Amino acid sequence: MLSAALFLLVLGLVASVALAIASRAFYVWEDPKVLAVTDALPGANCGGCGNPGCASAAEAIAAGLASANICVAGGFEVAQAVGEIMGQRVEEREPEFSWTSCSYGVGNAEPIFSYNGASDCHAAVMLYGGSKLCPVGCIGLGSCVKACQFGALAIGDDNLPVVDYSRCVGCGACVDACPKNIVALVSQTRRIISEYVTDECTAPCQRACPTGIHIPGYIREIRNGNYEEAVRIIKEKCPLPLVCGYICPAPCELSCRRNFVDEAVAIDPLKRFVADHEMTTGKHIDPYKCTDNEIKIALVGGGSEGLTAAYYLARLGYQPTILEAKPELGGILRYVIAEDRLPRNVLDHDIQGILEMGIEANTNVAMGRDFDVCSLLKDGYDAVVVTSGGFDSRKILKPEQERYDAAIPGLFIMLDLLTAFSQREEIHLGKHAVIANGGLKALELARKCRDMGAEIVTIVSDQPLSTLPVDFHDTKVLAEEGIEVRASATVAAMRGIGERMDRIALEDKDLTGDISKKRTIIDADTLIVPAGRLPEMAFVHAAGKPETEGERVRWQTIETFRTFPKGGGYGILSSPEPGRISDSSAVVKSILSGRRLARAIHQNFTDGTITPIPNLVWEAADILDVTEVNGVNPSERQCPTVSDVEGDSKTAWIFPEEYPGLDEPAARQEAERCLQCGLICYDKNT
Amino acid sequence: MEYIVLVISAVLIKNILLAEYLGNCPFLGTSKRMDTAVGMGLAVIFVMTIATAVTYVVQHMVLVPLNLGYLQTIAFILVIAALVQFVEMFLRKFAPPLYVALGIFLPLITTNCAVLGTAILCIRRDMNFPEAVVFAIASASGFTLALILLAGIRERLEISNVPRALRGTAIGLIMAGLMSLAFFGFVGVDGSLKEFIQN
Amino acid sequence: MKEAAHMIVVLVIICTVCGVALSGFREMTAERIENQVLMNVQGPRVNKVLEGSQNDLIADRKVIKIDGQEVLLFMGKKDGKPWAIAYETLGKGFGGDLKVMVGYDIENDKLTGIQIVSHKETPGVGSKVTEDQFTQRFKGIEIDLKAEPEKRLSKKIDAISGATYSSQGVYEAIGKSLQLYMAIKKQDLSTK
Amino acid sequence: MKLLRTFTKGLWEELPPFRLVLGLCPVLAVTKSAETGLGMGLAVIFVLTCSNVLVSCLRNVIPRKVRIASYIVIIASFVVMVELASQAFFYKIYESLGIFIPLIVVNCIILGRAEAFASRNGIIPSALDGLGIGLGFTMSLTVLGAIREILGAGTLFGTQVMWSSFRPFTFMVEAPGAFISLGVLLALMNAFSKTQQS
Repeated sequence: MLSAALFLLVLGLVASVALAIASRAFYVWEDPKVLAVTDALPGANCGGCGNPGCASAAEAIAAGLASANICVAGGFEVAQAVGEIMGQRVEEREPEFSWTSCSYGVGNAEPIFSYNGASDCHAAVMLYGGSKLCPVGCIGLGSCVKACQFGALAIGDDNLPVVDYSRCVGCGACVDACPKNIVALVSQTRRIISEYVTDECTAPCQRACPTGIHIPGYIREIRNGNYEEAVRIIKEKCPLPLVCGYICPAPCELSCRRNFVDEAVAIDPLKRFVADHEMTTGKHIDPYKCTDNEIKIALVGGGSEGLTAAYYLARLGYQPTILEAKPELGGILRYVIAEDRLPRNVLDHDIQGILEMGIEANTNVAMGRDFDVCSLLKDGYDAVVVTSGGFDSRKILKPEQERYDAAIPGLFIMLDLLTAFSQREEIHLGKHAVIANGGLKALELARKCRDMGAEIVTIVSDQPLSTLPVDFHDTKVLAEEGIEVRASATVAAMRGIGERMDRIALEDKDLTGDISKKRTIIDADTLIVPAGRLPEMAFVHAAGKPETEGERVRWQTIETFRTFPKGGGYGILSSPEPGRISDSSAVVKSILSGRRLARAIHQNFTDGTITPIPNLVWEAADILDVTEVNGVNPSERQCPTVSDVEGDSKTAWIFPEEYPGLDEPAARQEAERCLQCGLICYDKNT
Repeated sequence: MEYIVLVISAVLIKNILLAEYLGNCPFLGTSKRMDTAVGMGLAVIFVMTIATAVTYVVQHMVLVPLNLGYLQTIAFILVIAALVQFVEMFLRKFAPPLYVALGIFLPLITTNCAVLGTAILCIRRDMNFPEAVVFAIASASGFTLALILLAGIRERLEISNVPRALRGTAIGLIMAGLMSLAFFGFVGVDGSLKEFIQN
Repeated sequence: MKEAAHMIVVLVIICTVCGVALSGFREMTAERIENQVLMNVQGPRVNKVLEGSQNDLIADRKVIKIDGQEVLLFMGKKDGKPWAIAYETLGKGFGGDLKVMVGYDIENDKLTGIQIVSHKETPGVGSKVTEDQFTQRFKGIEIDLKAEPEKRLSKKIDAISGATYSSQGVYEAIGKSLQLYMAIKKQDLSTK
Repeated sequence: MKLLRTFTKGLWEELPPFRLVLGLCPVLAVTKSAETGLGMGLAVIFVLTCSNVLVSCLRNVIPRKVRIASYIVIIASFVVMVELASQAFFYKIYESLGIFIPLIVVNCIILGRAEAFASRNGIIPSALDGLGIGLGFTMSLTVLGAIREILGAGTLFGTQVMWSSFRPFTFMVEAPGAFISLGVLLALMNAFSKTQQS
């Protein structure tokens, strides 16, 4: 007994002493911070942070090469723990989730061949890009599932990946693994500001809708009886569902694939049905809102565009304030559209829903009278957005105002200016005036400006010189007159101090649609816009300088949208109609403008630049579609069709008193008619 | 000559994984990717050789003279655990590249029953010291061979159409079974070799 | 340093306690284990070699000292009288040690048979020496105690072809066994 | 209720070695027959329960850095006891289990439960956990052993169960049979849980 006990005692002693000595003798210095950080990290080695593994991420953090919150998998808690070790304060990052867009699995999509090879998406894609006809269809062999370290992805029964959101940490390994770029990482922010692009799965109705509502999505929810969810899907893209339900011209229905078989699905009446449902419950269904920040935005104009911009900014976490000259919000919707077309309780309901997102609204305050851009920037707003929309600019000037550019420093509208000239009023244009576009009229205006005291007048046109009227061609002669012609260029920015504009940035425009980013800055005092109303513009404090110079605020404009489909524009005054992001011919179009304004503001305060969207879906975009629909049985449309001039089906122009809308059984039946289209897929068993 | 028979027997016929059923946890765990399989295999060769030599000495210099044969299990596992940790520290200090390559596998090896199993087998089969060392190297090489072969198969299986229920460990086990069946073909090779040597 | 000392102390204490517990457990089971080993390892062989005995062969085992070495001796009795004995000896085979149990009819100086207790021969080749076909050949061979060591057995048993080394190992063990037998014969068995 | 779950989870949700793919070596090696499977299982139950209890008792005493070494010593002690006891009382099983009795020490299930459960829980839950997991392990071993014995030898617990003209699939009791039958069982289990889920 003694020998056994002694033996084990000695063995234990020898082993532990040897190890203790060895740990001294073989001691390798390691940064205790690296060890502590390694312990704090989850250890899944997912690579979501961009480092090959958690250990190297820890080294990078300890060396100060990476911030404490780089771990996407661990989330805020891990970031806080790491931050504590490193002595850094950590701000919460918005969570991101894996998201897939394909909704037709290999079994249901249009095939070009049947694939029986290696069970791996990359292998399958090597053969003619996969077995599906659709170029953006999911291969369904689960490369993303294999890439997921967290078990958050699985291939579902219909051969499409299913995300388990409780497990997804947003590391992005699946995104890298997908050869078809179908898996994407989305944060709520990115979803809010997203635009459709040609290489994603979109239904024709969705593309036709200027606001981009996920129409098949909400109709599917109506089918299943989830009306609240349907409203939530609509509100993802459209803050005025009920208003749209009543007065939208419904361009979506024109592109409905059911038109190939019988009649379009009553998309808009269905929207009205669920929105009515929301109104009868008396409760507003609020879409997702990001964490609040402290950036204050002033929106000049409380019409549909201003309301929409405010709605999106509030959802993105900003603090928007609407400044409306009229006693009530709503703009054209309230003051122009007849009440028997759009009942005011409908409008009030939707506006109330928007305001509930956390928006302040001041009415009876007018730009030029009660405030202007500089005063707002001085009052603590971080940005001022002009969403005066369809209103004539002249009305917002003080009646006794002498200067026509009082609202926006240095900016004149050509009509105002011509009127002033004709009345022989004295107008101070400064040394250098810039006229943006305007055709032949611009030349006449330029000469007048010279007469009024401007030393140099620059005419900027986004068209190449050869396509401009012949009068412009002899630039030498014009130069002698003091008129400079800049063809193929656009006004990219304005900058100024207090009530004076001092600089304009011009950007050369490449006809291929490419942005060359060749900027020239000219000292200019006046910008003349050849239009009847103010463009949408956004103003912020000038970058890289103290905010004020004495009492005067330094300001500059930001671009409101940048894209380059052929013919599309960029700069702050882009063609065809200067300054318009889109037109205001329908409420859905101004909703789109409002959303893009919010996007621009958000990008300005996060990335600093407005990123262009390649492959944007727009009217002339080149996109795969079907020209016939097979295997679908005709069925009767559940609501009346009103024909417009061209004979296309439309439902919008029905007066609510005449048509009470769809009742629930009819709505459910109508929802069944939807083909649930994808890019080229559709439900053939409807 | 006898050593050749010993080696052939340990690597091919009585393969420690496929015939002796030792070290199966890391066999299935680390055979998903070729690079981990190679790393694990090399680490096992390294540790198993040292461990067998050390435990052999412990058995014959300490346990047998003190008549403490029944403490073999506890003594061996303690020695192996301490040894693995020691080796880990040693490599980290003096051979950092080797540590980076094999380091993460070392802790796994403490609970690798192939190491303890080989040490005990050497004692149970009454081998002498050189035999034990050769046997350990050969067994570990057999382990590495099987591991690498299976990793090669499993890397291909990854992209094959495997019925859903069989995916993962199940198909890995069946593959191991088929490999084991194939290794059965070597049975008798040692006998003929011995006979050849004998006569 | 203090931390290291703490670790060492805890580990050593655990080891020691385990050692005490195990050796205690060992004491408790030692006797049974010995019995079990005899019953299961030597038992079947002894029973086969000393077939026809009426006593419990394992229970009636004894250890005797011959020429300074201890021999575990099994004794078969018929009608209360010892008639045969058996014990193990070692021979060197091809693979390693061969343990052979050899039984003797002490009245007639004949082999009652041999059994291989353990071996390390190649399966299917050397292992043939364990088969009855080979071991049965030794049954009943008379012993000439006065002859030269090589000629003590009255009959020569051929080696198995292909298993020459193994067979020679068995012969070696039997040779050693016979040597012992002569010594044992000189002692009075019944008194011990 | 919670205690009951601690116990029952080892019987299905965390059934080793199917759900917890650990401790495969003994599973493969000793399931040549139902009897050896059962014997091994019982040995594992004993070691697992005892070591879980002891580790749980000592969980606040053992310094973190030497915990694995301490657990190994504790487990090894119980294994030596099992070794001695089986030698004394079940010699046949001791012989057929051979080297796999000492190898219980390195059965990952035991060290795994000590580290993952017993070192964080009280004595009673730890005991129940050990018992549950051990029982599950025994169950699996016995079932696997029975299947291999029936197909490979035509017997169950040593008695003939197949018809007399049945020619056993000898490979079932050899290594390939072990791997393949475990793989097939695992697949069946996967398939079963899939259908259960849906």
